[in-house]
Amino acid sequence: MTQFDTDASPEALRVAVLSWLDTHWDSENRRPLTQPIYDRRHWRQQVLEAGLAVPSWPSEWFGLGMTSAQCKVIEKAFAERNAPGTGLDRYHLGAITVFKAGSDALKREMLPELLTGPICCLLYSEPNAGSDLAGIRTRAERDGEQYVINGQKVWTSNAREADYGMLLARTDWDAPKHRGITFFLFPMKQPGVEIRPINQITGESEFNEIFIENAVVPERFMIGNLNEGWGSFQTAIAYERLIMGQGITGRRRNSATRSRPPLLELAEKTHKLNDPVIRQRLAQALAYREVNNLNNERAMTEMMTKGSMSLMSLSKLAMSRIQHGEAAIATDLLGPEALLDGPDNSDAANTNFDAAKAYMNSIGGGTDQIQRNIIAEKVLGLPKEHEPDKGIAFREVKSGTGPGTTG
Amino acid sequence: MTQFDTDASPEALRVAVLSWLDTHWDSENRRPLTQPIYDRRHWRQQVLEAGLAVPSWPSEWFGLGMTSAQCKVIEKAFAERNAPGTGLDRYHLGAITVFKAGSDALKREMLPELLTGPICCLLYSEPNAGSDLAGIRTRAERDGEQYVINGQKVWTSNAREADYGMLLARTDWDAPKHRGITFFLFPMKQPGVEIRPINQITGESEFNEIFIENAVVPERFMIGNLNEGWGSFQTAIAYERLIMGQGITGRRRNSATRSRPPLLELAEKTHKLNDPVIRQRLAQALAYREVNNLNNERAMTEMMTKGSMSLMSLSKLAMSRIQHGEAAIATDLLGPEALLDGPDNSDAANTNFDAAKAYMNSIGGGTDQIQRNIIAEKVLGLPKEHEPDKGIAFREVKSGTGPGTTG
Amino acid sequence: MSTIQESEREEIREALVRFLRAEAGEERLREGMQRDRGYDGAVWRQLADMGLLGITISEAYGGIGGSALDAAMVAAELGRSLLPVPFIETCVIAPALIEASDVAEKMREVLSSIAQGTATIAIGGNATLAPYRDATCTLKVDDSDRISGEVSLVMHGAHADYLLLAIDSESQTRCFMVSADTEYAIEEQTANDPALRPATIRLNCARGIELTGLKPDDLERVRLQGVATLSALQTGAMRAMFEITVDYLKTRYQFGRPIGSFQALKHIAADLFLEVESATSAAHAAANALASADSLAARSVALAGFICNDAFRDVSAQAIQLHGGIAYTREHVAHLYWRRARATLSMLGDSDSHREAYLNTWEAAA
Amino acid sequence: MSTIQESEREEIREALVRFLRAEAGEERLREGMQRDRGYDGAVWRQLADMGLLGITISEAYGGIGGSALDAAMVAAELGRSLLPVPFIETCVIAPALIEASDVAEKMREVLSSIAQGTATIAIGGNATLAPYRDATCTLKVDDSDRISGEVSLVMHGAHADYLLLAIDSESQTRCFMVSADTEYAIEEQTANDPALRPATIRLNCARGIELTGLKPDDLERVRLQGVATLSALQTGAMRAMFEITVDYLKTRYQFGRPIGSFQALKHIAADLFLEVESATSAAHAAANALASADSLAARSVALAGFICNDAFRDVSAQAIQLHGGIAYTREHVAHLYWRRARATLSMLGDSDSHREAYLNTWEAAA
Repeated sequence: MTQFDTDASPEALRVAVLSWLDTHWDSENRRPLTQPIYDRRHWRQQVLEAGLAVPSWPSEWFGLGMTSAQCKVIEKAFAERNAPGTGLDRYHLGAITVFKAGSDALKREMLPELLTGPICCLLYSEPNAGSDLAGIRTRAERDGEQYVINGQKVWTSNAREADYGMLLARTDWDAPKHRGITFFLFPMKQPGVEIRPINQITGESEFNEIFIENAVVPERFMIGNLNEGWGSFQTAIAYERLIMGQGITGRRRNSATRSRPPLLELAEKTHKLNDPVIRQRLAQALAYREVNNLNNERAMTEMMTKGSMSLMSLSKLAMSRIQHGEAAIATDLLGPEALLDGPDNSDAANTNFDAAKAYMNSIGGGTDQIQRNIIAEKVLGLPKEHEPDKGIAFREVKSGTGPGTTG
Repeated sequence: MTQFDTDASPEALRVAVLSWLDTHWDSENRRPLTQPIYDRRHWRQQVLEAGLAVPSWPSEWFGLGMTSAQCKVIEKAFAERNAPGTGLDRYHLGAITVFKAGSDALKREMLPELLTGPICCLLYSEPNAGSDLAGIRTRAERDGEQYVINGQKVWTSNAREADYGMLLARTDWDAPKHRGITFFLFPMKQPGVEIRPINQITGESEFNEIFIENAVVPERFMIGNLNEGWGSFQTAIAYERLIMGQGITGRRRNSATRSRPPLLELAEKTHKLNDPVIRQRLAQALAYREVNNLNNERAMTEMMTKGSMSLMSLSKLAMSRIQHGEAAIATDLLGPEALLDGPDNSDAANTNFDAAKAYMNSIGGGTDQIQRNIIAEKVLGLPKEHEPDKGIAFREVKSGTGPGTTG
Repeated sequence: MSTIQESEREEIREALVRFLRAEAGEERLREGMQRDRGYDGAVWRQLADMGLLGITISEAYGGIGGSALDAAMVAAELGRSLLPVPFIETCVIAPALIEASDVAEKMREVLSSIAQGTATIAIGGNATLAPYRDATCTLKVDDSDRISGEVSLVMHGAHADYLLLAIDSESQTRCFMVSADTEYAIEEQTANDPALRPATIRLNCARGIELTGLKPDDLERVRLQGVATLSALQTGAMRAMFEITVDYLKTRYQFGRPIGSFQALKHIAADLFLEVESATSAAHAAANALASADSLAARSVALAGFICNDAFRDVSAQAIQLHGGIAYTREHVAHLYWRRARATLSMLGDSDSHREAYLNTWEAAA
Repeated sequence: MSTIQESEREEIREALVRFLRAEAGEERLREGMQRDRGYDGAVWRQLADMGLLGITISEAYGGIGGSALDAAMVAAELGRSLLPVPFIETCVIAPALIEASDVAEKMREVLSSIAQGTATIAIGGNATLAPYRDATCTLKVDDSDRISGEVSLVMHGAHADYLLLAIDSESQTRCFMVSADTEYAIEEQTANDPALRPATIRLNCARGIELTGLKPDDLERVRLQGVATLSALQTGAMRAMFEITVDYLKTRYQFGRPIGSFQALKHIAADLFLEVESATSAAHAAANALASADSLAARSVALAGFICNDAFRDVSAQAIQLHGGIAYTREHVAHLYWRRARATLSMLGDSDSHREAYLNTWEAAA
């Protein structure tokens, strides 16, 4: 059926992929051979038709049924030719979620679209649903064959570029909080969707607030079943974590653990490399980074060999002490100069940026406190606390700003 | 009625007390004038009869109705003559509790006895009631005009010397945990009371375990009402805290904050006083001690002037970081020598003792964790957590070893 | 000792609190940060009207003759409000130095302008009493007492009426008052706490009035007064940030309960409370030691120096963490405290150097 | 590289775990601590029967030719059990030194006695590879190669069959094997971890067999093997203490709930878990670097040196705190781990010196 044989040897597969690329891709000019310039949608369409966009998926769903090892061979071949477009089964969160949790009809309708063009953003967090993500108050109300959406989302990146948002909305206020949520593929380009960038303390504005007022989503864009969105969402999140896990190996391979670390250079530049107190702190900081790399290596090995995820959970927590700790040392190294900022003062600007950005790790994607809960409960098996919002109608859950119905 | 006038000037009071002492006490030989050697009960009897044992108590209850300032005058006069026996209204926890919470009959019967002879020990904690002191399982069952006691107590000091124990025992297993407890003045010298010293990690044995099997206490030795012992106990504890608070001023006055601290001497002796890393740690350790002294001074001032206890709560928590921190530095200063112990190696022995003893502060009398809860809830006003044992029959409370009835 | 009684000080404080609440709330603060000076000059003049800018200046020179305790009280409230005014430089360090010199009479008008709020002073240099003394400083005094060279991180340097340059050269510290009328170049610097408006000043054979007759003891005492006042400012700021945080813990709900009911957050709050109270005690002891001319004042000030530096740093850092995402935005006030904390870390000596000084005083003990 | 495959190593480990569980549980451990040696000699002989005492000794000398990874595996399990046997000295440092010397043939019998469990070695001296090298050491070698002087904190010094004395003199390190038949004075020392049985040894013109031909590189490699093995021992011990603690958090109830459901205790446990896993990773990397003769082995070992020192110290200290009163008694096992942690803190270099060494390797990086 396809030109790529799942029974072929890795080398044969590599040759097949390279040969396909050589007939479709101009690796020197980084464009499809049939096109004067690179057009993303056009190229993705070609890759998709060849089954190479999502090679691990079955052939009836746009893929080739390849193993994870075979997918790596394909990725390497693409990399050899500087060609983009494969591995969407690992990176395209929106498509993966629809593939894993969507109905066959939705998959048929939307996967070709998602895999070739649109960017998807995540509409999860809300001002009152941060650590407690399932506490969302954005409401979806049925109106004929569509749902009307009202509410506010926050911490959404790529919102302006996105064609679709993976939206969590509450559809049943009388069910307990996890059981009244529905997951939608929400069209972003419509009236009633207002996007406001968030001014972050780093000076960046990578995230946005999204105000949704009487916007609509067709019922057929529901991912999974009504009120079962939390389960579908977990599927999405599991993939996100896997991607982060794979990110870890990537980082490990790229991190030049044998060359001189920037913090040491800064100590030298600020003439403090001979200060014994600084030396102890530097050593400890470098050590935290090195043991985290070592932990990540063990985590990958354990995941591969024993399927154990327990070490995986440590890296995010460890990164907090690494990032906050390194920024603190750099601040002390700079001394008065740390007051400065801006392009004329790059050491100070970098240090202040890093000091602020460290909160992205210790707060974003689950605070350190939430992360410690997860380690204690999921890995160490310590018992959960009492959950006052468990098993009661969401509209009865205390929110600090009145009952749920006002949200 | 007495020779000590509550309306007298401080100086007149001092003179009166000194004059009484000079006719009753041989300050040079530290004995009553009427006795060849010091006999505690005999002397205390004399002090009690003069009203000077508990001068703040009213005259109908063995005291003189003196103010706290006048009591200090009396204490100073006793100190001038090296005479013991006053201030039992500040230090004798057993007598204070009976005075504050006991019935008139009990007070009449037992206060003269308690104030002249017996030592009282505290029978509060149990193996399964440590941080959760109200979770006691020692049972008191009525049998005619007495109660039969069965259970186990722990962390009792002076148990062997004590004639009476201030006993918390459960008298109603169907009431919520705080409401089924009765407080007794329990005679220690009887069959069925077995005392076993606890071997502590410091090498000391100041505490004991008490095994109580079918021992008895007369009903009239109940302190306060049946099942209302928790309230009476709180009275006792409030006094204990006040005594500790007064201990703070004492310590402050005695601590020679202007002379060279022992840790600095040890650094010099181990030739590490010039190590810049050690110097920073030393400075921080000395600082923790100094700010704690300063906090305690402010705490006393705030208690006196505003009645505020909020700073009072900090000292115990602060002492943990002081004691553990100093022991850690001393350990590092000694290096290999810290492995040693015993009288031949006094620096090592002291350091290892201090390192172990620091747990007495961070665990004993409420762990650091309990102390932080108290600060957060009582001082900062942060909300309490869910309490699963609140309002339910104690026999239904989960104990990890089966329901309460087996305890 | 102060000419101001404790009860008077409390009255002044209450008036100042009322004023700052009304005139320097967060909105006014942010609006002021957009102005040239980084704050609203009207607020500065009103502080003068309340008599607070001359708080440490002798009555003879138009002030009210307060002590380090009084300066600390004002600084703590200014710190709480985050107002980026040059109080420590203009109202504590400069007047103390001028009064200790033998040209105080000659500078009578400057002192009274300070008290009246019509003159602000920016301080630069590499002498120990100068803010950010470890920043770039190439100032030199030639044989004709003319000053040349460059000094950076001079807070509010572009808008000051006088520069106070405190220059260590060889074994001697020399201090000059340079009027803003003098010709010198100013380059404002981009800062992480931009409200402080640091600037690089370049002088070429500039003339100033030298504060002659200053003995090493005078210079050291003025330095201690600067550090003690900064410590007080830090305690006010950290306490405000702490209170905002505790309040948030009580009102923010997640998982159907106030987040302040979570034990881990309670314990962080309890530990921070210990930091805040310890810093308050240390700062008070430092000011008190200076006010009563305690022979161990240097120890108390060194103690306050690092305890307050570190506590402000830790409280403001944890405040962001405890707030979560909301404090990662510029709209929330937390990052303003956090930036101020970072700015003060090396303003008048970093914590390591204060610890070293503190230990030195113990080594000298009998 | 090791002659032992990873799967074999796992089999050996499982057998060792079964053995230690049966023969070195807490009761047997405490009983052994009452004996002269601090442990039951029968257990040592049984370890020999399992082939574990010759684990790093070449097959040619009666061992099984394992690598640093194998020694680490054994040490981790011994650490877990707290058995105070002289494994690192007798089975790692001494044989490595003997084999590196040019008198290995002559010492063939000693090596085989070690493997057979019939000889234990105690090590003293001021050379970097000697345990507690910073303790008192006045050992000197005279022109006739006779050793005089005193060395303290020689673990198990009173019952060893040989003393290995590693003496730094001038620019040279000299190592001697002194038989217990030799005349020297022994004074046992009171210790905070008494099972280690430290002793002071006094020699007066004693003779020994010198381990000649040792190059500085050899000495350094043996030191690294000692540190890596100690790190592994620490990881085993800390993990055992951590597991006991987590188990207690699950089974101890207060306030009607398991104390492990309290968030503050959960968070301490999570942080300790990070320590334990980080130490495990570091110790493994160190052993692996030595086993594969990695050029950066010194960095890996220095890293393991302080990460494991500190983690064992912190885990055992927090274990007592998390247990509360029960662990304040000698009947509870926690204080035994805590004492061992304190004993290992300066056994083969303290954390500060390992950190310094670690940073040095980074400075040397390109």
